Amino acid sequence: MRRYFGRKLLIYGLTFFVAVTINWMIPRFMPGDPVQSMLSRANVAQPAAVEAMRAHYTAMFGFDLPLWQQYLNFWGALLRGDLGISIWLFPTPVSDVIIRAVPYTLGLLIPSILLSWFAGNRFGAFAARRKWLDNTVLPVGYVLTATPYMWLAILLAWALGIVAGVFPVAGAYGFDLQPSLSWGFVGSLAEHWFLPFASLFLVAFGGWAIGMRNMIIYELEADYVNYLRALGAPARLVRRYAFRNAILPQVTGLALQLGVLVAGALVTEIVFSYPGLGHLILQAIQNQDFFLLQGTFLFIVIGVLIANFVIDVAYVLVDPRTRTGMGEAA
Amino acid sequence: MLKLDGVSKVYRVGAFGGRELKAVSDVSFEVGEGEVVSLIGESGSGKSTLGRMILRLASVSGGTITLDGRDITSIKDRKEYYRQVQGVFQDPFSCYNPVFRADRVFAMIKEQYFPRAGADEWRKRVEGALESVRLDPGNVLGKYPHQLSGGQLQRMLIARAVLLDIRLLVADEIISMLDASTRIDVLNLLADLRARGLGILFVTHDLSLGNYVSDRTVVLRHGKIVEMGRTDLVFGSPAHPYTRSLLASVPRLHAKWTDAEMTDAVEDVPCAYHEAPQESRTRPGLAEIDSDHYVACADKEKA
Amino acid sequence: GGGSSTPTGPAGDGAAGGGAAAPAGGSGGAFPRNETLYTSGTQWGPPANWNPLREWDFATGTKGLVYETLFMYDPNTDKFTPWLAESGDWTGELEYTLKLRKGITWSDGKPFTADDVIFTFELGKMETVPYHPLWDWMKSAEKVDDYTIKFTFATANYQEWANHLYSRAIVPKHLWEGRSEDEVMNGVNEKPVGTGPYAYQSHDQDRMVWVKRDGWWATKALNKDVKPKYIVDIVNSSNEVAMGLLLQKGLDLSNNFLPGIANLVKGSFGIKTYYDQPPYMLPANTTWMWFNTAKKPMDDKEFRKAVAYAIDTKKIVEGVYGNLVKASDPSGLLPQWDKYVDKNVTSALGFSYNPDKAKQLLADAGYKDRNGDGLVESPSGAKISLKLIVPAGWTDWMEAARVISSSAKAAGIDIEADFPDYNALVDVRNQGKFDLVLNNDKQLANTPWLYYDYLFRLPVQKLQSTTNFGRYENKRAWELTQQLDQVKPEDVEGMKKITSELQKIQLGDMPVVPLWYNGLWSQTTDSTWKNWPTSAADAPKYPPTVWRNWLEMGGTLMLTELQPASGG
Amino acid sequence: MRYEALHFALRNRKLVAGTVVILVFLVAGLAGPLMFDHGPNDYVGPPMAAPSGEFWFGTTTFGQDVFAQFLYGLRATFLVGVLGGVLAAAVGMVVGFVAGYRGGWVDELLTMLTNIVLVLPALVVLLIVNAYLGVRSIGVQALFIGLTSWPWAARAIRAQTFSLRSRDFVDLARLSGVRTPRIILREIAPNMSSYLFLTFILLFGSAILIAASLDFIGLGPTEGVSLGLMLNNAARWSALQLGLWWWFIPPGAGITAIVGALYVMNVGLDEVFNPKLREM
Amino acid sequence: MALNVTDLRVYYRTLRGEVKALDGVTFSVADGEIMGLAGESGSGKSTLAKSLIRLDGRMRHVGGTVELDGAAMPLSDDDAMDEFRFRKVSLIPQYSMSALNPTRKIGRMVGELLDSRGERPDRAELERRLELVGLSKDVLDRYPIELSGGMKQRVVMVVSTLLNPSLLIADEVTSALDVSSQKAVATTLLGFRDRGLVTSMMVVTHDISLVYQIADSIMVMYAGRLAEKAPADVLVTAPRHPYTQQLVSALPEVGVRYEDRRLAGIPGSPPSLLKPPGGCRFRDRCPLAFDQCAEQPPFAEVAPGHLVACWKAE
Ligand SMILES: Nc1ncnc2c1ncn2[C@@H]1O[C@H](COP(=O)(O)OP(=O)(O)OP(=O)(O)O)[C@@H](O)[C@H]1O
Ligand SMILES: Nc1ncnc2c1ncn2[C@@H]1O[C@H](COP(=O)(O)OP(=O)(O)OP(=O)(O)O)[C@@H](O)[C@H]1O
Ligand SMILES: [Mg+2]
Ligand SMILES: [Mg+2]
Ligand code: NI
Repeated sequence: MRRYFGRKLLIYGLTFFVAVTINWMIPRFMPGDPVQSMLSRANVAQPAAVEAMRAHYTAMFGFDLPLWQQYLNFWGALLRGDLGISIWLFPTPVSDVIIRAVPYTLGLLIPSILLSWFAGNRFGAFAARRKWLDNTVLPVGYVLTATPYMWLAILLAWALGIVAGVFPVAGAYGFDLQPSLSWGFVGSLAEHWFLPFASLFLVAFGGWAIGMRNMIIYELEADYVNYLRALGAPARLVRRYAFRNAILPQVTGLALQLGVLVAGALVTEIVFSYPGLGHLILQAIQNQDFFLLQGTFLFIVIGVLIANFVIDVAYVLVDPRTRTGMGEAA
Repeated sequence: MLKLDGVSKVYRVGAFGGRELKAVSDVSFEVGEGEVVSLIGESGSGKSTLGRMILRLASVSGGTITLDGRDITSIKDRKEYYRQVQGVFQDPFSCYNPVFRADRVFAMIKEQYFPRAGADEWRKRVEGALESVRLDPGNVLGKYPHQLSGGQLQRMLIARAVLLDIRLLVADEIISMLDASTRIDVLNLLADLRARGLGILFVTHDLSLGNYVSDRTVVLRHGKIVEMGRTDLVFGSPAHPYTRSLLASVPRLHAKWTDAEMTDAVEDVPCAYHEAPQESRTRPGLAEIDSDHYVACADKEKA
Repeated sequence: GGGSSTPTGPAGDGAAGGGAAAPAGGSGGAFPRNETLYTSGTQWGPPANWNPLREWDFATGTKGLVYETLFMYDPNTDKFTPWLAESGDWTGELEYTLKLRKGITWSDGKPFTADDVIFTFELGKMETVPYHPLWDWMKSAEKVDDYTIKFTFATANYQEWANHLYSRAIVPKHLWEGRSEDEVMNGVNEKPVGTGPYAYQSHDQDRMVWVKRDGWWATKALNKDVKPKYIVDIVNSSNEVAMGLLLQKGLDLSNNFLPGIANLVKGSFGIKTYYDQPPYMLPANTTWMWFNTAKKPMDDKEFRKAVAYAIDTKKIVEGVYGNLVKASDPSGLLPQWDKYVDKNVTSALGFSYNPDKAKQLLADAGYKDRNGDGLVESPSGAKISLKLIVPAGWTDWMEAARVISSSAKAAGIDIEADFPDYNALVDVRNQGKFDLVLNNDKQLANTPWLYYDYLFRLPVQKLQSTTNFGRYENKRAWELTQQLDQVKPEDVEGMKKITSELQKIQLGDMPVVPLWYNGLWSQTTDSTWKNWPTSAADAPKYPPTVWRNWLEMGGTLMLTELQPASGG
Repeated sequence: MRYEALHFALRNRKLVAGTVVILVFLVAGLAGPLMFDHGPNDYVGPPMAAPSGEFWFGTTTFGQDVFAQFLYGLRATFLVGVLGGVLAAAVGMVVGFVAGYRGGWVDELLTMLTNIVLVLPALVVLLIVNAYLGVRSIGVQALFIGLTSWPWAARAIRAQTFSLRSRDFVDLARLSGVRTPRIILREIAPNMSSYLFLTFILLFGSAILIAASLDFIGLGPTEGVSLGLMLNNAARWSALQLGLWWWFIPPGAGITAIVGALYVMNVGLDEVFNPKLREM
Repeated sequence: MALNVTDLRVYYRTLRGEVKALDGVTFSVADGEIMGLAGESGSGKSTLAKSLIRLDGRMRHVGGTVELDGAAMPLSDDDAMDEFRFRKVSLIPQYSMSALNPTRKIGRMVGELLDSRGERPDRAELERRLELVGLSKDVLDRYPIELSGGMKQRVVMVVSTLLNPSLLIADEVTSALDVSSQKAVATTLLGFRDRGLVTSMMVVTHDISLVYQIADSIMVMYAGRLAEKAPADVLVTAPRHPYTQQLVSALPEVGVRYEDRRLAGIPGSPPSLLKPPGGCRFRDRCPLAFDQCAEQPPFAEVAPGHLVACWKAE
């Protein structure tokens, strides 16, 4: 068990190291000088003024140091939780920008991941044992998983937002409100949250439902099922066992899908101008804000790693096979 | 011809090879030309591992295996080695790649060893080999594995080995998957091959089969030799309690297990090791209690 | 979307945070719709600083709503209006005397005096302050009395000075004194204390909220009052979002470029633009196509002219923009500067879309299609294949670049549209490693000198980051530009003489091709606020925008003209 | 056995339906563009026209023919899918085969690599890399998709190889003196061909989805058309607000149909190859 | 009579047609009888065993009846069969190693199983029976993965017989084991019968020597039909059917050596069950075959308890 987690942690540690290194490397070896473009946006008239500012900001971002020093500084800053200063939102620290966006992204991601996972698995298991459901509703599942996140988002925005006018399609809460603990505000939050949530939920739901359906079908072929059936165990019990066992690979599946789901959330946020990390990434890209991009990227990587680790722990807790297997052999 | 000298095998298992598993330890015996040596033992006793080491499918962790005095690991050209030593495995169905025709096993030999042989000439050779294992070439060539019976497949594998003029055949449980009616044919075939001067290492857990074909018998337990020697001696007067209990477990056609046998009382009988004279302990851990009959100490194993 | 479609908070729930954060009168933290002005199109990211010296990224409104300038300038009428200043005059060849308005106070109650103005200008002595170059030709700013300042100059760059007079936001000395250079330039300045009509209320990632402040000096002094109690400036995430909000009346003023808006203006959506027919918008700047004149064959003016004739601007105006923009005058000067255009010069030397003429020019200059691929080679026989770069993601420009590419090819010139990322584009542009590039960095202002400075500035440096991207070297043009700077703004005739010369050079050499005027994108709805500036006879004529650096060109005045739609 | 698979294949409704959809789109993408004498981005019609006899899918704000864009876009979409899918499958196969067959520290190393790439959120990495590199062609896009989406395939293939490696026919091939790469290629891979094919189909589908997301965010190829770019353009030019539904419905529907058909095909194939599932 | 099978026919549906894996078998198993079922691979042994407990999706009950303790078993009605399963007829599967739900503790699983069948779990009895097979009661608190293969097999044996079924079917439970384990399993089975935990038993195997050790009678199948059924001793020493004779003589015994006595196999191979030839199915391989063999010989009693399907067996 300790070995198992040691190993996992090693992988995560290495992944983190690789991610950080890539992250550090890319802007430094790619064409384009962030300071130049920042000043270019500044649109200052006199070339002389520009020169002075350029020197100033280059030193400020540490681009004048030798590369190895920059790399070490990067790590040092990182460990202090300092992700640098956003160019686009100068002079806001990147970490502040991210912290402000994170609640929105988590607010979208966590419910949509968990709910779609639970509902999808329930539904998939349900469909797997009813031929008519399997044949009629499951195609819908396929269509849902095959839908690009943004397209479903666009369709929802168009149909429910623009045409029907039932839901707002931009922002996190009404522009006429300020954050407060009132019903109006919370209602507005929920209203703005619903469509992005729904589009994430639906796509993921389809995927889980199909995955579960296939898992259950395999599981119902397992030897222990045959044995139970031979002993006349009612279908109820068999299904309960099959469901429980089939859900375990789905837990691992959740870990594997996490990256995809996060990516989906990013794209969906963009469609709905939902002020989370996805929105931030897009802006950082469009504004060539390397520091913000780096920060967001790191944040997501860390988030995904932590989530993966949580899932690993959860998996060990629910599957006795891993527990003993690890104790003895692995 | 083939000589194992203190051979051991350690498997590294677990993450990063964290744990060691000693599958075979300090095994020494020989297989001569035209001799059938059966290797007997319960499941997991290391029989297959030994076979695989001889076939160079697994590395040797300790000791040496020599063929005509040459350490087999020093034979750099594996093909050279496999020309002389070949193997046949337990499950004839899994020895064939299910997506290809069964005679691909012959094609592979041609490709690797006789690339220049003409098609007709090769065909004749194959047919000859098939006939030597009493298969009708027309019946088996060009078919997929699932269209052939286990016995046919198993015999084709032997034919394949024969194509190479081998000198030693490692037969790892080659008949346990076969029907009673066909297995005897395969056994008889092995005996015929032996008559042609082929050395055979016959791995089995079925004592009656081992007894049927072999000249000498090696009994393995937990990777160690507990008893070995001439087959008639080992089966006729088993000296080690383990061998005795094995023999007692063998179901016989004309004698039901007695009530005594049903309760495992055999273990109480002391082993023959201590009764053997000191000077007969020529091999480490084994005592020669008769000419060509060795036994290990049961007490030491318990400890 | 947003604003109007959200439910109005239930009345009288007292849960609002209380204190300054809660808008007065709002229930549940909501801004009352009829007191709130919703704007957008100015801010492309969350408000990040309120530092009026960071003229390119302060929260919009920092200058104009909070900090004010000495003068206002109205580009439509070309008139300066004294604002914080009462008057200003050149009292000598190299001496300018400024009188300040009395009775103005900062929002913290401290009086506004000459010290503040002098302090603000002297901040420019810091290297990194954008108006630092002013001190290359300004000698001193001296306090005569509390409301009078005397500026003395080494060189009298009248045009430029006039620009400074309405561009510099005056900051309070008592709060800014003692700030380090880094604080001055890079400080967030969270609690901006200014003289203007609004104060910071709150902000979030997607909005900036200003609240009207009591006791704005102009109410008493000029009888001008801003009507909206709140201004909620919505951060742009995309133009589609802005259009959606506008359609749902969640926005009163959108300063976004909204493709296809013409359809909506014609329809019954209650959306208005400055003009109710093409080009719908006032022009705001010119899109130029720069030739890299340091490279072959762009170093050949005949070739450049041929390219100019080969571009089908009409197709861009109609196809890409759906008539939201207007094709540029050959001089490239904005219509507001029409008086500086020498029509004789432009009619004689001006160009227009004419592929035959382009082919003719090419043929005459020796550019022929030798290999029969329909594209010309240079006189020396070298293959010509040029790249027109436009930043990736600037969709309208990308479309335009494709049109340019195809019309140039039709005339036999191989121009390919290419879309590097903005950073990469800036890099190659500044280093002079491009062939052709589109740019519209220079905005409408009080003086065409700004445009000529942009076109002709010398010397060419290693990095050309803001001007003369084409590395066009013409000493005469640069001398004329400098002379133009030193003509007094009142002396229109004197300016025209020089601009005529410059236009001759420009059109004769064609270092850049002016293509079209980008609009002062602005669309309004009347549902909550009315009396927006339009071309209609009785409507105000201020530029209808809250863009950064445009409030002092009329944006603030527009706010004083607004009236509640429902009488109250 | 082969014929049996074919027999089931032809009778499997899912497989047949999926294949038909894919083929229809493929043919439309390959042959469709030949119908037009204008390019997909040419301004050929009145702006913002609704679908009509002349322009089946209507026109864009510029008067581009949406139907032409759709058909050309199919090409790009298939191309990205195939290139990205093939590359990912190739990398996944190499890593999976080598790790599974070699075992030992090679396996440890490759598994570690796989896990690292696996936990990195691929699309986010792609966003970053694209943003920095300014990837602007379908080929490069496919390259990046291929290089980031292989890990799960590698994992699955590794597991399969692991179980096949211990099958006796592999040993037999070794006893015949066949070398490792050849064993992998000739003995192991053919046994997993159905599995590899399934893997490829899934990678194909996911490559299309990833590419569409990238295009949509504006990190797609700048030249040419793809279904994702059409969505991007539709969004950027306010097709939703202007009610130009014919501009954004077809590309999304096209992607969904193709990817959905691929997935359905995948399940169908699974049922064909896996007798256990056939009974359902 | 515990079990009466009359003319049972069960076919497999396949692409190429129906595989007549069980083509009219009639036999009975008496109370307290342990019957060994032998025959070569593919002769239909497992099909018979499965038919008596649960037909899988491709099996079709074509005809014939099965009576257990006087009650007719509705073979093709899966739900109705549940009444019989576990209580009347039970199974020890070949796959005992994987027959237990890996994610449930054994005790809990057993409890739930009994519960679902409406039986009251009797913990004490369960522990007693575990003890009988040499398992301590704490296996109930373990997950299957925590047990060795042999332990799992014994657990399955206990679970299957918990309701004292009239008929226990053991399908190839020993094939994968080595001799000492084989013996242990076989003696356990015998013990179950002797203690009255099960009434009668059908032990399916292809190892005649093993089944001979514990069975009262042995039945031999050939190509979907019955060849011979006789008391164990009789079948081994004096088989009447030519197939049985050859089969028995092909078995090597400890002590028999190649040099001493060369055994012979049975030449040829069994017919396809897809389109089996009419008449005696062993005809083609039978040294005694004659004209009448074109007709199916009846499975007739030639001596008390000794039934043979061969014209030549008197
Ligand atoms: N590749 C391997 N890695 C790790 N352990 C192994 C490996 N192969 C075999 N072993 C272990 O080595 C021991 C001996 O195995 P081996 O296969 O040689 O036994 P065997 O006598 O052939 O048994 P059987 O009769 O079941 O075939 C067993 O404990 C087995 O688990
Ligand atoms: N699912 C199936 N589909 C089609 N045919 C089958 C199926 N299962 C078994 N058969 C066929 O039915 C016949 C009898 O099979 P069965 O499994 O009963 O034999 P068996 O005597 O148990 O053999 P073994 O000793 O190999 O287990 C064989 O010819 C086999 O090929
Ligand atoms: Mg073995
Ligand atoms: Mg069977
Ligand atoms: Ni001893």
